[in-house]
Amino acid sequence: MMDDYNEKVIDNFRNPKNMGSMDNPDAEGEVGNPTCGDIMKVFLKIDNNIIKDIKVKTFGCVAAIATSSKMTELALGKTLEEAKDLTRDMVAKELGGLPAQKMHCSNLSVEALHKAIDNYQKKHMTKEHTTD
Amino acid sequence: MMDDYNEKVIDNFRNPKNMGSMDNPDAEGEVGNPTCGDIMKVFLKIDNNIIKDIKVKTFGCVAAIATSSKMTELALGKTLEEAKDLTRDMVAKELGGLPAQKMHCSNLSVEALHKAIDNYQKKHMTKEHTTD
Amino acid sequence: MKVYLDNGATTMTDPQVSDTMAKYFTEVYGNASSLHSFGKSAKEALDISRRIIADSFNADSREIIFTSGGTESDNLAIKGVARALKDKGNHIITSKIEHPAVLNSCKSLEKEGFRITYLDVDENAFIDLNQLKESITAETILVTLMHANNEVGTIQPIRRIGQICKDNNIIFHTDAVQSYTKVDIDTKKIPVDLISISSHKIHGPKGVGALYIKKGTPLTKLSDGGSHEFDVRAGTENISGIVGFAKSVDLSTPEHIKLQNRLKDQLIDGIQRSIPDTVLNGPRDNRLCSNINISFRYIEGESLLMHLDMKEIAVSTGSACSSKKLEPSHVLLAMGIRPEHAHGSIRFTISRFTTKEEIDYTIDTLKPIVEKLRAISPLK
Amino acid sequence: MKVYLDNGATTMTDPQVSDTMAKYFTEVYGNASSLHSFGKSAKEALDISRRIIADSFNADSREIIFTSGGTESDNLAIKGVARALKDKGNHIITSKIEHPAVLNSCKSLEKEGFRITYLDVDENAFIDLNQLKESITAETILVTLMHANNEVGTIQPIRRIGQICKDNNIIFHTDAVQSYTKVDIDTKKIPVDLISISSHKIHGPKGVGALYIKKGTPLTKLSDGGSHEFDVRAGTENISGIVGFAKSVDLSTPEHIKLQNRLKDQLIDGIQRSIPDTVLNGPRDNRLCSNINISFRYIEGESLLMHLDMKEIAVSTGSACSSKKLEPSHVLLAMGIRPEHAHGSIRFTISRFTTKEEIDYTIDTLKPIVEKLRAISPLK
Ligand SMILES: Cc1ncc(COP(=O)(O)O)c(C=O)c1O
Ligand SMILES: Cc1ncc(COP(=O)(O)O)c(C=O)c1O
Repeated sequence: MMDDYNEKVIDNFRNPKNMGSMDNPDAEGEVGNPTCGDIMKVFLKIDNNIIKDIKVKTFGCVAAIATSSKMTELALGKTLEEAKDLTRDMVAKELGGLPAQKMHCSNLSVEALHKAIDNYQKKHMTKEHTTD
Repeated sequence: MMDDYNEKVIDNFRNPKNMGSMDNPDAEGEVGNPTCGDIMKVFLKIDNNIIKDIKVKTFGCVAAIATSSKMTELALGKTLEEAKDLTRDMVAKELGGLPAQKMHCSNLSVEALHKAIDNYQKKHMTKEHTTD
Repeated sequence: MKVYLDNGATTMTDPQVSDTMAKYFTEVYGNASSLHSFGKSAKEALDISRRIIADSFNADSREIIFTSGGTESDNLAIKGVARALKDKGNHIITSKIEHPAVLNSCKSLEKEGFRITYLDVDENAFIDLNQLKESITAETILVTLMHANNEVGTIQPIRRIGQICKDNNIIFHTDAVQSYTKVDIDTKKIPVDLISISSHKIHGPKGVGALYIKKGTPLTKLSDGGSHEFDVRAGTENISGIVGFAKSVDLSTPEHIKLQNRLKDQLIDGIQRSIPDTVLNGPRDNRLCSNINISFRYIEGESLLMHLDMKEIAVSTGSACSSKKLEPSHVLLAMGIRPEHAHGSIRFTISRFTTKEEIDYTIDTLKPIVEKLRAISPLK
Repeated sequence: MKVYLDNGATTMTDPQVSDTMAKYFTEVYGNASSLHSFGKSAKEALDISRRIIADSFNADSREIIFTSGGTESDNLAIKGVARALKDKGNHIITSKIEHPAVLNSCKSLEKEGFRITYLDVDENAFIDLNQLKESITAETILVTLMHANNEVGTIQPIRRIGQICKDNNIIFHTDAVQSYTKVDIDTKKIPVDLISISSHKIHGPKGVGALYIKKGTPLTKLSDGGSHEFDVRAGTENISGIVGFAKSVDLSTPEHIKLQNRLKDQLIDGIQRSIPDTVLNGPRDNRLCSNINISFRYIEGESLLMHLDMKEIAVSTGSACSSKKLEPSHVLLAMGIRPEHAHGSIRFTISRFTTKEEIDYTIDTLKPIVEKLRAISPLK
């Protein structure tokens, strides 16, 4: 059992990658709510079914920020289908593990990513329909 | 409330007076029992209704020994009637007080003195009767 | 610069305190119950320490019981009185902002059949004296309300609380763990029956506390064993710890309170001047000299805390993320503070060792961190 | 020469222990629950200390809970298990020679509706395994029997006791406060569920103890509050004390036991050779290396103790006069020792700091004192 953050988590928290907003994203996805204390919003640039750029804005604890950052690194360059296969556990594993109580509440960024992709695919399908 | 022995009690315990046995006492008196842990035996030499000599043997704690010693000092030279007026409280007071829990169990030497006097007076009365 | 601003959690043991304790480890090490001189010396040290604590409450020595800390004092007071008076009534009044030692003692008494009223507090964490009065029933046996709150420093009007309890013939316990040596309680003037205090909050050693128990207060023992501490609390007395506790009381002076009040104002004003969207949680007046609690909007407390830690500034937070229960501070919620603001709360607790320079450094360090975290926040 | 022979009551804190503790007062003073680096350092020290104690029992770290001492450990174990299992049964087995922390915990459970069997002991204070077996009923939920007795040093056969409990699916608690570091308990080999220990009996600081709780043992908390110590014991951890406790465990070696056994034999033989009418209370074998208990016939213990004290020798006595209850030692009485002999009992408890010269001095000093007291005794 692990009670504390490991070095890798702290490192990712200290120097998070791809944090912030994005001008004219192709898609956005948000999860969480202020009450529980973790909110992540993901922005994507998608080109030819591939994630060309990704940014995340995170309100949350050390784990929330570290997992957000790690998620962006894992997602960048992947196809949408590959990105949809990413899981919380994969993010946690890449970080060398998370304290038990942080696994479920703060490790939500993958969900935000999936939401963004869903939003993109819905919009895209709608577009296809209308231009059809 | 006093929990500890005062200096006077300790002094009297350290250098008790009139302790030990006596050859051919005119009277003896014993109180206490081994179970409760305090036994005092008083020996008297009586001349002309006056306590001319007194000794005490004591099995017991610091308070038992200190009060035994102090009792002998108070009794010596007194008439039998005066000696019978001695009380536990007078002994305790002369010693500057005793811890509460020691007042009743270990401060028995006055009783031994009174018993010795009683024994003496009974014997004496019996003698008077028989010689009558 | 290492800046310790978590004195509400625990304090550095004053070097003068640990120096004083040294002798009681290797020289005066007897058991205070022993009859020999080693025991007598220990007993003397115990008696003197008890007198120092008693004096601080204008109380009698026999009204002070040493314990292992504030938690034990709270448990002993609350469960001890409740169990002693269970034939008289089964109702206890407390508040929603008490320390877990009080709240969970009450919860555990609920399982034993007691009924507990948890008083509300206003936006500054003050209880409502009318609600207190209205909550009292014929069954009420105990009121337990803290003197000063550990999270936001609110000082309750315990004189008036005590008077209400006295008028209704109800025992009044106050958890004064945070206020002790900072706000006086004269037991001859304030009607209070039990007071919990803890050594490690006032630069004494950890693992020692005390309970003031007004003469005649009915109390059932919590820990059985020998007849130590006037037969109220069993266990070989922790002489070195107790001596250290008393020394820490001796060392506290009114000047320390003035100093802390100045530093408190400096920190509150400094933050509010240099960082927008910050809110002081709790009152500005009737607040502990040592407590500053501020919500930094749009960011989460644990992250802020960890960034400050990297700059060697130690603080605490009311954020859910820092608690195992994953709920924000029950105190902030009871005050009606919105969860997202509770998440962004940071508690700075100063001490007599805190300096003006440390406060300056803290304000300067906070600004860029808050900006950085806000820049990545979806709320801003 | 100052001779401290009351190590059964408490011990000198080893100077190496107090030196080790120093840092945890003024440097590593954080609260182990805090998230910042001050808290982390404290937590590390706590973890390391826990591992040291766990290793001494060949146990897992999570099976060790720190408390404020042996008394609290006993209360937590006994009341904690009884209350957790009260729906399963209401019968507890203990013995007549337990420490008051155990006996009075049982007495207090009697008031809660539990039924207690107090096992007899033989003339050397050993319990009878057959009586134990026969006492077990379908209602029996807990057996609590001490490892080594504090007054006469008798070491009970806990392996066989534990096996009987295990065979009957009953939880077994042992108070090992006196035996800890002197008689090993390997929890992988001896079936025992809870073990109470105390720091101040082994040259650690006062005010710290621990309880070994085998994984899975049901236990209700005694003190409510924060979720410290795996949510079994609330209260800010006494880091300096805990570090000191662990250090005292680290410092104890098998050589100390051999040394003490030699000194024990020297004292027993020396007294019996030079002073007539003396009786060793308790067994000669299966006896703690540190304990010598001798009755000096015809004299009373407190008086002998005080005379020894004037010669700077510290001992204790089983005499009624030394107890507030004014009854002789319940242990000696349970062993069938006549009250007048119990009154004259003196306990000499040695430590690794005791020297041969101190034992010689003690024997030489005893002789004239005993003679003097016997000369004024009406029993001789
Ligand atoms: C208000 C209050 N009560 C009780 C306690 C518990 O005290 P201790 O840590 O000494 O058990 C604390 C501190 O943790 C506190 O702040
Ligand atoms: C056998 C035994 N159990 C329990 C205790 C109580 O331990 P503590 O003094 O640490 O509370 C003692 C010592 O007093 C003891 O000798």
